[in-house]
Order: sequence, then C-alpha cells, then structure tokens
Amino acid sequence: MNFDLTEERQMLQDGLRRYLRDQYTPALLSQIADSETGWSDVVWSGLAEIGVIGALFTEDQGGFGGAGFDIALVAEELGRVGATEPLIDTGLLGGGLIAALGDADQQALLEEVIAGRRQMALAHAEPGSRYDLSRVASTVTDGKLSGRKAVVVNGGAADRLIVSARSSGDVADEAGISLFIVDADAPGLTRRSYPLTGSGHAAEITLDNTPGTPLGAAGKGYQALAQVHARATLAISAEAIGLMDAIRILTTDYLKTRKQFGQPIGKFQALQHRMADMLIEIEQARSAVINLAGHVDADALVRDTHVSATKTLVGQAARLVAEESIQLHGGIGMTQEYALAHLARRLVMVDHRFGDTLYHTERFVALAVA
Amino acid sequence: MNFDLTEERQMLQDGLRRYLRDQYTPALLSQIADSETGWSDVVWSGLAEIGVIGALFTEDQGGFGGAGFDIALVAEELGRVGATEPLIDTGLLGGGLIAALGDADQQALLEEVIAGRRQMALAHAEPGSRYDLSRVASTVTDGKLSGRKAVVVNGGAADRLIVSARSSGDVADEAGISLFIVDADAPGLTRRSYPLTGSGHAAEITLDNTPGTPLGAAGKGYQALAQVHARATLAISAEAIGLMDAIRILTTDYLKTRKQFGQPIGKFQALQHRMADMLIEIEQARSAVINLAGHVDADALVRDTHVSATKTLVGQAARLVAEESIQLHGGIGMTQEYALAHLARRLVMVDHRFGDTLYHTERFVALAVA
Amino acid sequence: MDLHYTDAQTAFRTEVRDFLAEHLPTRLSDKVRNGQSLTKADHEEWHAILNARGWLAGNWPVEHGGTGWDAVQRHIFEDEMTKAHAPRIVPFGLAMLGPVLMAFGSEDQKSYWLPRILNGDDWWCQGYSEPGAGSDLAAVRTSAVRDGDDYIVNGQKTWTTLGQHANMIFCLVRTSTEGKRQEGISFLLIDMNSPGITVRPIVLIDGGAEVNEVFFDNVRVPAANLVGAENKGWTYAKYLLTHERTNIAGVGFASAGLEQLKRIARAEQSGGQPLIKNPLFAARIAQVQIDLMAMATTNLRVVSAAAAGQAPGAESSMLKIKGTQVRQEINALTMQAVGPYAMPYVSEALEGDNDPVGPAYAQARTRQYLNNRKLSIYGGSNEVQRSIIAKAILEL
Amino acid sequence: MDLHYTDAQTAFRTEVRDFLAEHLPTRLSDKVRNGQSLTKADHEEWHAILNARGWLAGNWPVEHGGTGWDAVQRHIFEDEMTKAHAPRIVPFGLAMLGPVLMAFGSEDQKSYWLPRILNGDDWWCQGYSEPGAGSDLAAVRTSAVRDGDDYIVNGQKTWTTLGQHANMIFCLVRTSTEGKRQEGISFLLIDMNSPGITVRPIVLIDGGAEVNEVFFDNVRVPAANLVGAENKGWTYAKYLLTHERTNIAGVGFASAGLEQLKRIARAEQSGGQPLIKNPLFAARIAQVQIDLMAMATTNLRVVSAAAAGQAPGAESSMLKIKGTQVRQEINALTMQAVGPYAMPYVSEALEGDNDPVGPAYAQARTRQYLNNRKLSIYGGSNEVQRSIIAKAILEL
Repeated sequence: MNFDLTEERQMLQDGLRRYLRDQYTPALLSQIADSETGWSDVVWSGLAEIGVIGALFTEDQGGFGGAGFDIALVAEELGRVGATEPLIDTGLLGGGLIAALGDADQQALLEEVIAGRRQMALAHAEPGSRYDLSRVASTVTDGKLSGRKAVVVNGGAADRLIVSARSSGDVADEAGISLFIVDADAPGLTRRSYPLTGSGHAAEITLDNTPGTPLGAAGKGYQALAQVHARATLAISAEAIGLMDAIRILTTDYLKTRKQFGQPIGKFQALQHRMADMLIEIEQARSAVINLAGHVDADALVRDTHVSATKTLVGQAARLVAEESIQLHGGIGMTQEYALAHLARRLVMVDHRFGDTLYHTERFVALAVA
Repeated sequence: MNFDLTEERQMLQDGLRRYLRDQYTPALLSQIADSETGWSDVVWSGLAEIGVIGALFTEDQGGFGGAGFDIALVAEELGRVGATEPLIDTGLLGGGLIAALGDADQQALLEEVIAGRRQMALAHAEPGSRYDLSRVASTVTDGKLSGRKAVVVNGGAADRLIVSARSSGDVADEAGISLFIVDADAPGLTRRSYPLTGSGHAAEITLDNTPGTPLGAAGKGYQALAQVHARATLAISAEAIGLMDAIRILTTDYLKTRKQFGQPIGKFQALQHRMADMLIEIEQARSAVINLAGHVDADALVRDTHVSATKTLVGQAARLVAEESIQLHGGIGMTQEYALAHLARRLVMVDHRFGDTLYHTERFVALAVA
Repeated sequence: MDLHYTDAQTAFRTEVRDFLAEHLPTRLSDKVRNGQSLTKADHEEWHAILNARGWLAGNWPVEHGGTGWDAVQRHIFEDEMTKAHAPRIVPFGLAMLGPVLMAFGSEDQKSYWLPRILNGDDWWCQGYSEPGAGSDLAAVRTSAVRDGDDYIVNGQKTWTTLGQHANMIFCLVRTSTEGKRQEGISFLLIDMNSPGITVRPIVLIDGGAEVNEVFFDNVRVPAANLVGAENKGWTYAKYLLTHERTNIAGVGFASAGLEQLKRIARAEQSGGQPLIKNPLFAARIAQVQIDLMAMATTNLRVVSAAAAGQAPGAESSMLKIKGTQVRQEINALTMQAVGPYAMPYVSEALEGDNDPVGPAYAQARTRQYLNNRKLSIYGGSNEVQRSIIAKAILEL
Repeated sequence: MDLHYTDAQTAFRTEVRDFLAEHLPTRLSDKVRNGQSLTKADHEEWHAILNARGWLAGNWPVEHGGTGWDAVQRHIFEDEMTKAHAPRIVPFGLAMLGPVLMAFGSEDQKSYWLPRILNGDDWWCQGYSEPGAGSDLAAVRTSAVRDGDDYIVNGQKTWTTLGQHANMIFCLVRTSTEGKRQEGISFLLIDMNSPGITVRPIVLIDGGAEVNEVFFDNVRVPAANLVGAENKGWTYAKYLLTHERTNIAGVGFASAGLEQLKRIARAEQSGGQPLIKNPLFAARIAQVQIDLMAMATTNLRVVSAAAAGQAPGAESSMLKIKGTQVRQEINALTMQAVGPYAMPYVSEALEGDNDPVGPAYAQARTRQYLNNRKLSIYGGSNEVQRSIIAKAILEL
C-alpha cells in the first residue's frame, strides 16, 4: 500500500499545475466565456504538448499512462483552476472508445487526438434517457443513423462524433447498441450548439439517415460505453476534488481577511466548525476518488460499485461545498466577477453528468447492499 | 383561525401542569422505575380526578372533550415531565376502541376507564408485523383466539385486553380483522411482562384457544384500529413536544451555567447556532402536531396524510433533540442520574411506536406525493 | 384552537382566486411558473392591473389608498397570488417606503409620493447596503452635508435590487459622525436622474443583473426630501425592517415551487417511469412537502398573533431560516429533476426562445437555484438570524 | 499510488484470520456480535489467548514482549479482529500505560510492570478526567504532596472506565500550583487497594455501569511509583494521547457494525419483504457503507503516513469526527431496524437470557445506541476536534 505519487506522476503534476496557473488568468476565463467552443485552443495545444492527453492512454495505445491514477491526477489539476478544456469528451470518451474498439485505421484518429489535433464528442444520451446508459432509441438502418442526441458536450467543436444507435433489442436493453464514427459535417446531421453553465459548450444533434463508420462489433457497444463512462466519472470526480480544494482555499482566505463586527469572520466559531465539516467531506471525497482510481480497470461489479460510491459522495460533497462557500462569502460570493462563481458553477454541474447522487445511490444499493 | 386555547383548556392545562410538576419528583421517577407496572397508581388516580382521562372522550362517551386539541394538550403536559402513565394504552387505544365499537354493556367498561379504575391494553401487533396495521396472523375459531402478540404496552397491568384476530382474508388484508375483549386472566392466555426503555412496561402475550367477547362486527375492526392509532399517534407526538420542550430548557439552562475555557459554554457561537437549529425543528414539530390535532377526525386520507407528516417530522426532531442535547451536555448528559436521561430515553423511543420515520415517509409518499 | 378560516375569510379567498383567474395574464404567469425573469414593463403591467382593482397596497390603510386588510387577509392574498404564479409585487415603494412615509413623513411628502407609488409614476429602489458592510447596516459611510436648502451626497451604495429600473432611491446617509454610529444617520429620498449619480450593474453568479452599485458624486438633493428628523434615520430604517415580515417565510413561493417540482417530476422519465415514482426522489419531495406543511402553520401562528396586534419578534428569524431552507431545497430538487438539461446556460435574453434547448420548464432551473442562494444571505444572513434566536429566545 | 497490500501483508492477514477462526471462542464472538457486555473474566480469557500467541501487544516492540508490527500490520490485525467480532483489547495497560512506561519509565518500572500487563496480573484504569473539567485535561486538581518516601494523594477522578475491575490506576496528579497549569502535573501509579480509595459506579443513560468515580482520601503512594520526573506528567499524558491514534476512526468497529446491520435488515420483515429491500432503508445503509468505504481509505492514508514515520496530526481529528458519525449512524439504523423490539429494556444482567424478548440480535441495540453517544463526547469532544481542525489545518 502506498499513497505517494510516482516520480513521473509527480513531475507531470508539477508541470501541469505550473502551466495551468500561468494560463488560467481571469482574462482567459472571460475570453473562454465569449468563445464559440467554451474553452481555449491555446491551452488545448499546450495540454497536448505537456502530455496531458497522452497521460490518459497506455503505451500500447500511443500514450504513456492510462491508469486510473493518471486520469485522476490530470483531471484534479484541471479542476483546481476551473479549466474547461474537453479532456473528458475528446480524450476519455471519444479517444477512449477508439482505443477500446477501433481497428487499425481508426487508431490513426487516436494518434491525432493525443497530439491535440482532433476534437471529438460522444453522442450517446438522448432526450429522456437521463442517466440510463442502456437507453438508446436512435436507430441504424443499412448503415444510416437516425435519431436525436441530447446535451452532447463538445458536440459543436468536435469534427468527429461517436454516435450510438440501436441495431436490435428493446429501448433499454444493454445488448443491441452499436457505435459509429460520424463526420461532424456528414449529410443529414444537424447540430445546435449552446453554452453550458460553468463554460464549455454542448449540442443537440439530429441525425436523419446519416452515414457512419461502424466502431467495434454491431450490437456490442454497451461494455465499452460502460468502461469509458467509468473512466469519465473518475475524471469528473477528480476534477471536482480540484474544484473543491480551490474553493475551500478561496473561502478560508476570505474568512481570514473579511472583517465584521470588529474581527475576521474566520474567528467566529460557528463558521470555523462549518469549515471543518466541509474539509472532512472533501477528504472523504478525495479518498473515494482514490478508491475509484485504483479500481477503474477492475471487473464490472467492483468497478461500478466504486463508480457509484464515489459519484454519490462527490455529488454530496460538491453540493455542500458550493452552497457553504457561497454562504460563508455572503454577498461577494453571489457575484459573477469573483473567482468563486466560475468554480462553484462548474462544481454544481458535476452532479448532472454521468449520473447524479440519486442515480448512483440506487445503483450502489443494487450492486452492494441488497 | 385561532391558535389560542379555550378558557376550559387553559384551565385544564394549568391544573395539570401544576399537578404533574408537584408529583413528578426524582423520587417518584425512581419509584416508578422499580415498580411492577412502570408507572404510578397514585398519579393515575390523580389524573383521573383532574379529568385528564375524561378529556380524551366526548360528552356522549362520558367524557368532556375528545377533540384532537384535547388529546394534544394533555399528552404534551405528560411529556413535559416524562410521565409514564398509560394514557395512550388504557385511554386512547383501549377506551377508544370501546367508545367506537362497544355495545351498551361494554360501554360500562369505558366508564370505569374514565374513572381511573380499570387498566387496558391493545394486543394487536405481532412478532414480525412491525408497524403494519393490517398484518394479523392470530386466528379466531369458534370464538376462541390463538396467536402471539408482541410488545403489548401496559399488557402486564391491564385487566382487560383488546385482542385482534383474523377471521378471514390473507395475513395483510385490511378486511377480516376482528376485535375481542379478553380478560387478562382468561384461560389459555399467558403474559410475559418486562420493562421498557424510558419506563412503562410491555408484555409478550400468547393466546391458546382463549375465549373473548366480540367487540364490533366480525371482520370489520380495521377502520376503528386506524382511527384509534391516529389518535394515539397524535398523543405520542404531542408527548414528544412536551419532552422536547423540557429537554431544550434543560439544555439551555446547562449551557448558561456550565463554564469551560473561562466562560459559559452557551457563549460559544457554534453551540448557540446548533441550539437555534434545534429550536426551529421543535417549532416545526409543534406546528405539525397542531395540524394533526386539527385533522385527526377528518376523513381517512386527510387524517392519515397528517398522521404521517407529523410522525415523520416528530421522529426527525426527536432524534435531533435527543442527540444534540446529550452532545451539548457532554459527560453529564450520559449519566442516568441526571434528569436528561429519562426524558431522552422516552424521546428516542417515540420513533418505535405507531410507525417510524421510514414507515411514515413512505406512507406520506403514497398518500400525498406520487 | 381552530385551524379553520372564517366564512368571510373563505369568501375573500374565493374572490381573490376568481380575480386572478380572470385578470392575471397567462404570459406573465407562464414566465413566473417557469422561473423566468420579468421585464420592467411586465411588473408595471401587473401593478396597474392590481391598482385598478384597489389591491396593490395590501398593507396600507384605506385612507392612503390601501386595502386596509388585516394580517390574515394579506396572507390569503399572498397565498393565492403565488399559487396562481402571479408576479410578486415589487416591494420597494409599496412595502418598504410607503409605511415609513406614513409613519414619519411630512403631510407634503405623503400627499405627493404615496399616490405616485400606487400609480406607478415612480420606481423606487433601496439605498441601504454599502460595500464591505455585510449584515452590519449601521456602517453607513455615504455622507450628506447640508448646503443651503440642499444636501450634498457623496458615497456608494450596493446590492441595490432592480436599481436599473428606478427613478428614485431612498437612502440611509450619514449626516453626523458624532456619538454612536446609529445616531448620525438620516433617511433621504433622491432622484436617480440627478447629476453625479452613476448606476453600475453587478452581474450575479447566475448571469443575471438584478442588483447594482449606485455611486454618488456631489449629488445635490433638496432638503425637503429628508424624511422625518435629521440623524433619526436609523429609527425609520429599523421600523421598516420589522414592520412587514409576515411573508418572511415565503410560504407562497415555496408552495408554488413545490407544485412546479411535482409537475416536472411527473414529466421527467427515469428508468422507464416518471421520476416522481422513484422512491428516493419521492421521499425527498415528501420531506420538503412535510416541512412546508408545518412551516405554513408556524407562519399562520405568527400571522395570527400579528392580526391580534402582537409584534412579530424573533419568531420571524425562525421563519426566515426555515423558509430559506425549504425554498432552497425545492430549487435544488427542481434542478436535480431536470437532469442533464440543467446544464445548458440560457441567458435572460434568450429564455423566451420559442425553441428551447430541452423542455421549457428546464431552462431557468439552474439559474434559479444559483440566484436563490441569496435568500439565506440577504435581509440578515441566516447566521445573523441564528444569533438573534440564541440571544432573544434562548437567552444564551 | 498503490491501493494493494503486499504479498507479505496479505499472508499476514490470512494468518490472523486463521488464528481467529481457530482460537476465538464462539461464546465471546456471539456476545460481541449482538452488542452484549463482556465480563471481566471474558476479557481476561481473551487476553490470555492472544498473549499465548504473542499477539497481545500489537504496538509494543519485540524487546518488551510486543509484536513489533508496523502500522499497516496493526491495521490488518485490528481489521480482522473486528470482522471476527473478537472482543477489543482492553487498552489501559497495553495501549496507554505501556508506551508511556517504555518512553519515560525507569528500568525498574519497565521490568516490573510491563510483563505484568502482558500476563494479566494487573488490570489498569485511567485517572485523567476530573469533575467539571470536561475536555480541559490540564484542569487537574487532585493533589499529591510528598511525605518522606511517599506521596499523599487527595482528590477525585471521574469517567474512569472499567475502574470497577482495576487493581491499579495511572493518574495525573497536581504536584505544584506554581507557573502554568500544565507544569505542575505528575504521572503517578496507584494501587487501587490502598486505604483511602473509594470507587463509586456512575450508571450511564443506557443503564450500564462501565464508568466510575474514584475518590482519594489521604491515599499513601510510594514515590517509586512516580513515572519520569515530578511536574513533567503533562508531557507524558500528551505523548499518550497522540501516540496511538491510528484506530481513532474505528473502521473495524464500523465494518463489523455494518455487517450486523445488514444481517438484521435481512432478517426483519417490513411490508411483506425483508427490510433491506425497502428502498429508503437500503439507501440509508448505502450512505453509511459509502461513507465507510471512503473513511477506510482516509484511515489507510493516515496509517500509511504513520508507517512511513510521519506523526499523525490534526488528520486524526477528522478521522475521529467522521468515525463517530459513521458508527453512531450505524447504531441508529440498527436500532431502527429492530423496530418495536428496540423498546424492551434488557439489563446487562439479563441479556444472556436463553429466552430473549424478541430476536436475540435486538436485545442490546437501544442500549448500544445510547451508550455510543459517548463516542462523540469522550477523548476530546467532536466540538473540540472541529476547533483543532479549524486552527491546525485551516489556520483560522
């Protein structure tokens, strides 16, 4: 048992942290907010250069990491500055599915992803599917895809989409889900892109007899989807740890400097105790992320037990930290201009991707309680 | 709309409060703890004399009250001193069922109850029936009762029991439950009496071809059981308000006198804020009890919606108040000798009669949410 | 004890309900129901409708053009308004300034300003908070120095809600620095179009711009606009704060919000069934519904005491805390209910879009959740309220 | 980062598990599993079994008859012990006094007392707390005045756990009233059979008598029983408090408790199905299980740091708080699970009854719930721990 970082990871963390601290200025954030994609091209290239995208993949896949602890490390650092680059969408979902299922030709695309030259998105969820991974109503007929895809994060910026469609079975069956690589400008595909709370963009996508290239065996997409979702959940959970650390520090600093009724408000015992409780929950969430990082490549039962435990705990801690930090700041915490706003918005949205506390509590019950 | 007490109720409250304050000394409590019944004969007679038992019944029934607000008023006062007399069991359950279903002869028994000369208990719940009111496995054959009854509060002291048995239907059906008046020393009836946490006694009762006199129509007992349980739930909820008021005052007084680190611990802001939160929840519970008192005789849907809302909120407040008050007292709050122990034990047990927060939350969902 | 309304009260409720059914524009109630923002024109339209019926000033006496309602009638009116998803009445002129003028204003001030409030001639805003003061209202630094028949005002106010719409502001200003801080404060009415006033919007965490900073740079204000006596403004401000708190729990807002939550939870699907059938989500709704049922009665206990002439005391602190907890929990559950469609950011400007991203009911839920974090901060934060309870009720 | 145990550690775990399967008497594990009290003889029996195997002193070095285990081995041992429902090792001699004697005791003291602890010749108890002191340990008033070769001790200790079984007590006593309060305290070993000592049981809220008051009335104690230097006892007491805190979270207790909770929830019926199938109850179990999974890892992080030689700091305050929250929640859920059978009061004396009221697993659950309210009070209340976190980690 060992909770220390390896030397390589320590170096990656140091470099990445330094890079992001320099890049993620308030000016960059406001530039991102006004941009068409909701993130920065420059930073994306920089991340690729440092090797952050490569850290998500094994050497066999053309990267130099790929373990749960690699994912957690880089995602946490991105979270620490509220970075909005599509590491999850282009890297873990898009790149991850190609790494898992792609044939030799398709693997070339992965190379481009790792080099930072290609944007991707996973067009899987649909209006009304909520967080159910097996619920797919879109259809494929003679290799042509039809259907609607909902809240496809990075869907506007992606030049390649991975699209799921049902080739057999009932709407909620795990079997019968097929995956396809689809050009973003393929015929019959329309995209409506819009900004997200906390930056980044997503798109509503309509497919109408849109051609796609099969990715993996027909009807066998579910296992790979479940695997990349586990890794994406790890990433967003680790990102939440970074966000919570940053918010906690911001709040502690504010409590030390802000004076009211003649003393720093951090001297008020009620606020001290609430900060202590917040810290305890952040540490709990951190341990949960470590657990998930260590088991994200385990068999499905063990993996998903940790996915659901971690996402539940992270979701609960995220709500507590977002709400308490705004409350303890008072008025200033309500303003967009102050650094907390961006971080808190991103943190609140963590519960709305890859299943919320409700979804994961129920799944945990099914997997590990009853 | 009017939240003031009528003059009559105000007088009853004043008299009862004064009486109980004088009677419920630490000496009486220790006497009660060592007694065979878990309550005081003397106080029971006193309560009858003041008219407390009569307050549970309408004039038609031989009392002079009987409304929800009458029940709430007397139960709250009993709670305030941690009184353990069987107002619920002899009065609301035993007496209440006779008032609802008894023929002219049986009503004579009610007169004795109101006069304080007769002890009763309801032998309804069974091992494994938990809080399900319709779950009855005991049987009746040719007027003879057989089965096991669990945690029959006041079952040892009662000289008349009301026993439920199934005359038809499946084990959980509402229809087919019959009620009987059974002599405590009837043949085939065995009682094992034992003390309860927070005083009072209960009995495990076994019936083996025990004779009983039918109370009400065969197979039609459920509605009356539901009605007296609603009234009993109101009483135990109001009792909890009295307990919580007393505990809150005890705790506030302690915080004012107990000094640590050089000042009364009531000056520590973290404790102040927790006391404020506790007070808010007590007030919420008080309002819920008022709601139930005002609707305990309404039609079943409205009545039971309030029963479940109130019991849920009271159960939650009770846990909070019991745990916080012990915590805020520190070591002294853990000792049996200190007044808090008896009150807190009774308060904690409130969740274990007539359905706990879990049971009532689910019932509320079924009645009023989905 | 009697939980029931009198026949007259029940009849009044019916009258209000019928009026709203007939006169409340659907366009406005749809906006309120979906949590969307209202424009200045929306507010003015609704005020005019209520004023035509004589129901705009529920807490004013008849002699000044108000309704003369008692506390229970006001409660019934507010209850029906929120259940019908009517826009709330903008409080600055009607609920805040009006009562202060009636109690402390000169006859000239009353006869000039009060009718203008009813007629919508002025949009008032509130100049209380200053930067860095937080919940400490007496920390007024904006100064007013007498110069002939005028005061010269310099300083800054902040958190001025809807100040962008206002042509008038009532301000606490410092007219003396001697003695206790509370004793040098005056209550001044200032024309927002005066030279030297700058209004700067503060964009909030939800992206909306409902509050403002107001800067005063040698602003000349006629001394006739002083309310009451110089240096006595603190008294008037406290009067204003304690005067009208019967709606502090926001029972009506919570009821309306709960109804919306249930509507959404019936429409959203989860695991092949309506979300409201999910036992865990249903239990969370149950919890907030049970809390609200109790809070409504706590509120009525206070309202009823107020109707009997008792001044609401620290009980209003309890209502404030529980009220914000319930409303914020409803907001959180509603945001959770809309699932992934909580993520799209829809600006105020775009929210009326005919082709919304996802269901129309989902559009404003995250904004509303974020915006309503303010409920536990403003008007004396919940922390301040807890300290009030500890001191005033628990005597700790 | 590596969450896995080494092969040697895994082999050790198997060895411990096998030993417990063979040597832990079922009579004892049944009592522990059902939350029942253990007698003095029960404890002594179990200590002797462990001592025979050489595993009684997990935190002692080999030279003194201990195991020489590192922090991870100790963690594995404790984990297996609690999973097997073994009685906990009574800490007073082994975990508390032993390390202090090794660090600060004379050679005579070490060679005399340490073997006696292992052999069970002495039952030690702790004389730290005094009436009214609460979490303020330095408020020692019990005095020890030198008289020739003896000290004369007068005063009172309280909350002395299992003092009724003890023949020896280690005490903080005041030997000087000059200077800082901490500087006049000494660490003294006292024979409980000395004339002038009275032990009075304190009955707790659960009806059990596990703690005591100990009165000292001119008790004569040989000066040879002073540990270390006079007036330096505070240092030794602090050492004791910070020395062995890796089990402060009580992960093993919580795991065993969770397993019991699930066993009961499978056995109890609610609405015609096992209680564990009830979605709301299952969700509450899930919550505590999820919390425990995370806490176990937080604990390992601290254990692992300790194994690497870092002294656990304020992190142990976090573990204390979360550990008590988890254990108390498990107690509350277990009491809830047994339903109406939580109500019967079964005294310690009767709990071994062959014909229990209701299921045997239900008997002690309310007592256990009430008794374990102490977890968040003793050893520095959770309030004190929060203040430590605020100061030491958050630097507020």
